[in-house]
Amino acid sequence: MSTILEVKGLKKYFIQKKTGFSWLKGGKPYQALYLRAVDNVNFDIKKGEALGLVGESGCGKTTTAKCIIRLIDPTDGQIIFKGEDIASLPKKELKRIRKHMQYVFQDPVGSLNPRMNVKNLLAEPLRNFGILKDKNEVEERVINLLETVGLSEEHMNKLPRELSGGMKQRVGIARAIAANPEFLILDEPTASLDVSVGAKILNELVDLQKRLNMTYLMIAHDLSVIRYVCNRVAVMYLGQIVETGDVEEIFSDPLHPYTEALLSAVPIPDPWVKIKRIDLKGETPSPINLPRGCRLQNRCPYVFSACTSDEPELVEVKNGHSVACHLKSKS
Amino acid sequence: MSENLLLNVTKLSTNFYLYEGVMRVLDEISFQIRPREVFGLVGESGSGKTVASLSILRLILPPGRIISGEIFFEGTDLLKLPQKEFSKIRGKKISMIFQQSRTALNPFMKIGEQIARIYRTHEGLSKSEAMEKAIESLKRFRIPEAEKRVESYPHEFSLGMAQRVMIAMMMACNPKLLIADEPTTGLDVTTQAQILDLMKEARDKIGTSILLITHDLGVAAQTCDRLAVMHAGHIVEIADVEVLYGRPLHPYAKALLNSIPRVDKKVRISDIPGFVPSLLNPPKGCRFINRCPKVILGVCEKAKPEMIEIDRGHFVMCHLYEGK
Amino acid sequence: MDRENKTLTVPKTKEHPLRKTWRSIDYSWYVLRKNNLTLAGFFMIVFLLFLVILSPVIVIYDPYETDSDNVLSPPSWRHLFGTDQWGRDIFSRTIVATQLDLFIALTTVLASASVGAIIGAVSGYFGGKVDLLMQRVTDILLAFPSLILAMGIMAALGASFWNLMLTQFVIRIAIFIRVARGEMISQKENEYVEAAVCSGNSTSRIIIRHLLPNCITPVAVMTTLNFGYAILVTATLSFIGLGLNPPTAEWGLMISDGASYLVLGAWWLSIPGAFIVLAVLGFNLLGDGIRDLAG
Amino acid sequence: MGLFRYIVKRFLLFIPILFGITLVTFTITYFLPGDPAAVRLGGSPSVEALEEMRIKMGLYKPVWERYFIYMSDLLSGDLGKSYLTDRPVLYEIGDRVLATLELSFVSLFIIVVIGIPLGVISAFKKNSIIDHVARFVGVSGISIPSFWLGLVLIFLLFYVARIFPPPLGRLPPGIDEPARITGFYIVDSLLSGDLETLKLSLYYISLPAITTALVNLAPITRMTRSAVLDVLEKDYIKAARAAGLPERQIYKDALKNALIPILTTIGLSIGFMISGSIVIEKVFSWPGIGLFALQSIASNDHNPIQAYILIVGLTFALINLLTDIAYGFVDPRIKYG
Repeated sequence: MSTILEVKGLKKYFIQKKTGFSWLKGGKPYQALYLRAVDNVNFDIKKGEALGLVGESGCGKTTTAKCIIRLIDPTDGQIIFKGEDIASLPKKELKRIRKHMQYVFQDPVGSLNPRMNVKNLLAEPLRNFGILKDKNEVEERVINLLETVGLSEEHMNKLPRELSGGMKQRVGIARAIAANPEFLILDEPTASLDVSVGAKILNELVDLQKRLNMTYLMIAHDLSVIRYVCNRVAVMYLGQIVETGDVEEIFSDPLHPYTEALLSAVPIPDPWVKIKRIDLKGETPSPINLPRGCRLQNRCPYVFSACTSDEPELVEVKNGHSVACHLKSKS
Repeated sequence: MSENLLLNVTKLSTNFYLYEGVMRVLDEISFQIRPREVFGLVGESGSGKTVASLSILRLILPPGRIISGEIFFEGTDLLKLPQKEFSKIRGKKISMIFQQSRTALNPFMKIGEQIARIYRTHEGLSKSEAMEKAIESLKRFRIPEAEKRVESYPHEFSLGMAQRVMIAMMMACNPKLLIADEPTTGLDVTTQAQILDLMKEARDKIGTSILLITHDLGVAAQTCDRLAVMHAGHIVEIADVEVLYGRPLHPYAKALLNSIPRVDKKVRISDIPGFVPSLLNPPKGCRFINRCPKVILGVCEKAKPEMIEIDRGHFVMCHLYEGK
Repeated sequence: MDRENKTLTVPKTKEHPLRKTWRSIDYSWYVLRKNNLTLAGFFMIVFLLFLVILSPVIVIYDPYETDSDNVLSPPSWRHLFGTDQWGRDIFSRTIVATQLDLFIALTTVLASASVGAIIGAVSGYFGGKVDLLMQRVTDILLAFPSLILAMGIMAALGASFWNLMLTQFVIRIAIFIRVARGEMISQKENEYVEAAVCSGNSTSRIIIRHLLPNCITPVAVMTTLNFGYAILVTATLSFIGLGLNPPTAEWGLMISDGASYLVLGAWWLSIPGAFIVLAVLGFNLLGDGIRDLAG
Repeated sequence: MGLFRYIVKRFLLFIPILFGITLVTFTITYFLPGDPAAVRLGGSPSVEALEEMRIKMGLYKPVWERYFIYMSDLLSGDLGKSYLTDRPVLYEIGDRVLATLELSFVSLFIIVVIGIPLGVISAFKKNSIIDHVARFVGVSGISIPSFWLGLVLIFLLFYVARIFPPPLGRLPPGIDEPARITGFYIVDSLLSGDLETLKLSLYYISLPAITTALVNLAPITRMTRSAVLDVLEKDYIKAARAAGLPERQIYKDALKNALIPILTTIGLSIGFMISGSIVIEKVFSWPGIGLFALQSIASNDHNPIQAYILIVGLTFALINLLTDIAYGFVDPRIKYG
């Protein structure tokens, strides 16, 4: 299998200006604070694979994804998509890339223009990417797309507010696959849906991937969703990937203390299975004031001297299973 | 059995009167909560879970109205109580925590004061006594540096911490019943686990019964003792949590349990076809009829099924089981 | 997955587009009806527009023709609302004034709304230095109560029809810029904009096809609420001598004329005043209704 | 520290607005019709005299220089001279501003005493008869032109019913004004124990004040209503009910949290009353700054017009600044944010 996407040293720092009165004493007029949303992220995705990116809110998953499709310009790093570094591509050329790479948004309400009907929403990528021009052809393809995601012709003239949440999300997926992209970024596609509706979307995503041979980067905070759709997973904490590997491997044998804690906190819909919880104390620190060394040091139950001085690097410990932890990478 | 009940809701119906018509959000629901138990009310959005909880506390605002039913709490019918008497029960014997605790706390008031005035209202304590109790209750729910934090405003807390403050506030008077409406939705899993632990701890130490409203079947499985499944304004099945997950009877409950992916093992999931019916014009008979794989033609569309007890404590509302 | 199920569950109701339009009209009508005040406002405006349309038929006297034998006469069958100090027919003058005042209010408010909305939307979308400058300009314009600003500009330019039009335009453009800018900034944050970027739309297309239609609502509400205020400003300026010049048939001027003969009775000022109240109240009630509908 | 920073920031943002206000007033005066030199000389002066006066007044200097002179005069408190009365504008305005303020304060008092309770009741008893009446009165109030209302009230209550006094200013002709202490007749007559004058001044201020109040009642009532309603729909009110707090306490909370928007509206009302006074003063011959401005416009007297617009603009801007700062004190999210 060939690699379709390779992310190398991706960084995104947001600058927050803090104005104060220090300039009265001859200081700078403002102090620049760096919010390190994504800090040196590396991973790759092979063609036909589904990689899951998990982590808690504010860990930088969505920022990473939006950097990849260049909705956000990265601060540093390389994003090699089909052999071409798109991290510093000028804005004009991005249209060419986006024909092959699409994004499904988390919020089906906010991501569909409330004043455009389904037909126009789906026709946009077809026309803009120059796939179809003829009015009848576009309409035919729109119907075809709607059927692919389990909707039908009658939804074509509806406005988003006339559709249920699940239907809206399916329109979002239909729009993303309209131009036949090879690579799809799914940003929490089921987070805002009811379980029974979410199940349908998940099944359709699995189905689509097989049928159209697509590659997925799927973001989720719900680990069970990742387990259902993905074959590889990367766990993020405070802007960094702390563990990555095959889904089965990581879910059955997590190495990083954070992964362990995260997995143990997921409630299992089965009253007989009781998992022993590994509790992380305290709260996630702010990504503005990060400690030196490991970013989990103030919450980790296994913390030792090396953790406070050096930042652990992502090291492969088993076949394809890498972890960024002083404790595990040494042993 | 009835002497052993804390809350007995019978045939509670709540309607919303809208332009489009009358929305029958709760249609004669009945359930019981025993002392010291965590009772779960699960269902998808639009099933009427939140309206059920707000109805118990009589917090339904127009255009909604409770139209019939009885809610017995420790022997008195809450729906017949005069407003003034009822205020004395709210917050003291029954209280409620909300999904978005940061918006459920008054943004202009220090949290210490917000908790303290509950003590002043219900226990008639003086200002300083109430403040001391407020600090104590924050400590009880593990808010670090409680003495300092009473001076903080709600926006200075993280979501998880704000939820703890809310719990501390609503548990201030050690109520007999705590209604928790999606208390962990929107929180991260690790925070969610901590909050759920706190609530269970409150039940164990203080003996508070909890009515937990959730859409998350994982949370329900790990937290509740008994469970009621709601669909389109009906409670379709009530059972002990092990029984319900082990042997669900109602086709909706079965389908719902089949639709959740699991983190501990790979399972095949399937969805429930169709949609929750509109409550404006619900089907006359069973409200699951359009989605049910086991419809008995000639029966299901005609009459609303009765709630029947299949086993001890296992109730189901489905024509399939009638006469068994 | 069983696809058979789907056809069973999704009800096949293909709605005729006309029916859909009818449904939205029906809903607007319902909102109007539910709120009696809005309905009242609606009828007030309809009534005035009706008078304006009928004016060629009902204005039988030349509003500027004086009649020295018949001054300050109270209402009679010959002169429905009586005559003024020059013997001019007040009924005819009031109807002509209705045309004039409504015309000034509608055109100037619509002009400042459309120009302001576009400036505000563009400046809100792009931000940067031009936006900063725009903000300061609106700040300054909004630093004055609009009546005082209008008075100042009219004093500087002199009372005349076109100066009044210009003044009306200038005093409320800032508020439209601000509303449109604020709406654009909040709409810009919506994910549908990012989605539109992903769908390969150009920036100009995103602004025109995606953002502007979504910014219209608050501007539209603001527009209706401003019609009434514009009428008040015209009348007030004319009353204090800084709007239109006599002998123009205009409500404010007619009141000012009538005020001089208050000792003899209130007829000559109550009729035009009642018309002002009718028009302004009508627009305000309607605007409130539209705001409820939009919100 | 947070609050201090917030206030300083507000003040810094205020400076360009002040600058802008002077720019606007200067521009308006620049375009005013009439030759200031001719007005100043009066009569029919010779061409040479006019030319000399124009040079003396600096009318031939470039625009930016004239603006600079205007600004430096302004900063030293010099608003120029009224050529009509040949006195400094500052004195002329000083003589009249208190009349305007007295009228505004009395009206404000009526508005606050009636409008806010009306809005609160209207919100608490939403959709009740009181609410409908209050809303209708509210929307009518902003739909009636103040000058017309004043004239109608004069006609009905003075000419017909003879209840209220004629629209002839602050006191009937022939009555001496009370010994000047504060400049407010009501206060001065009270302080000097002149009960007769007190009665008369209250009598004479009543009708203009009622007219102003009626017109300005609407925004306050509406804003109070919507602010209180807004708070009442918040989750924390529901939570407070769930916690069993008595209704009285809940209403108190709602009022407290609705205070800021109400305060803002009061501030705005003061601004509107001062600007609306130009019309009311004309109708009631009230000797305030509005009437003075109108007289100056009629006689092309530039400096007083300029000063009037400047003063109203400054007052308006200052009120906005003060309400902004009030927000900072009341809302903890601003203080620490």
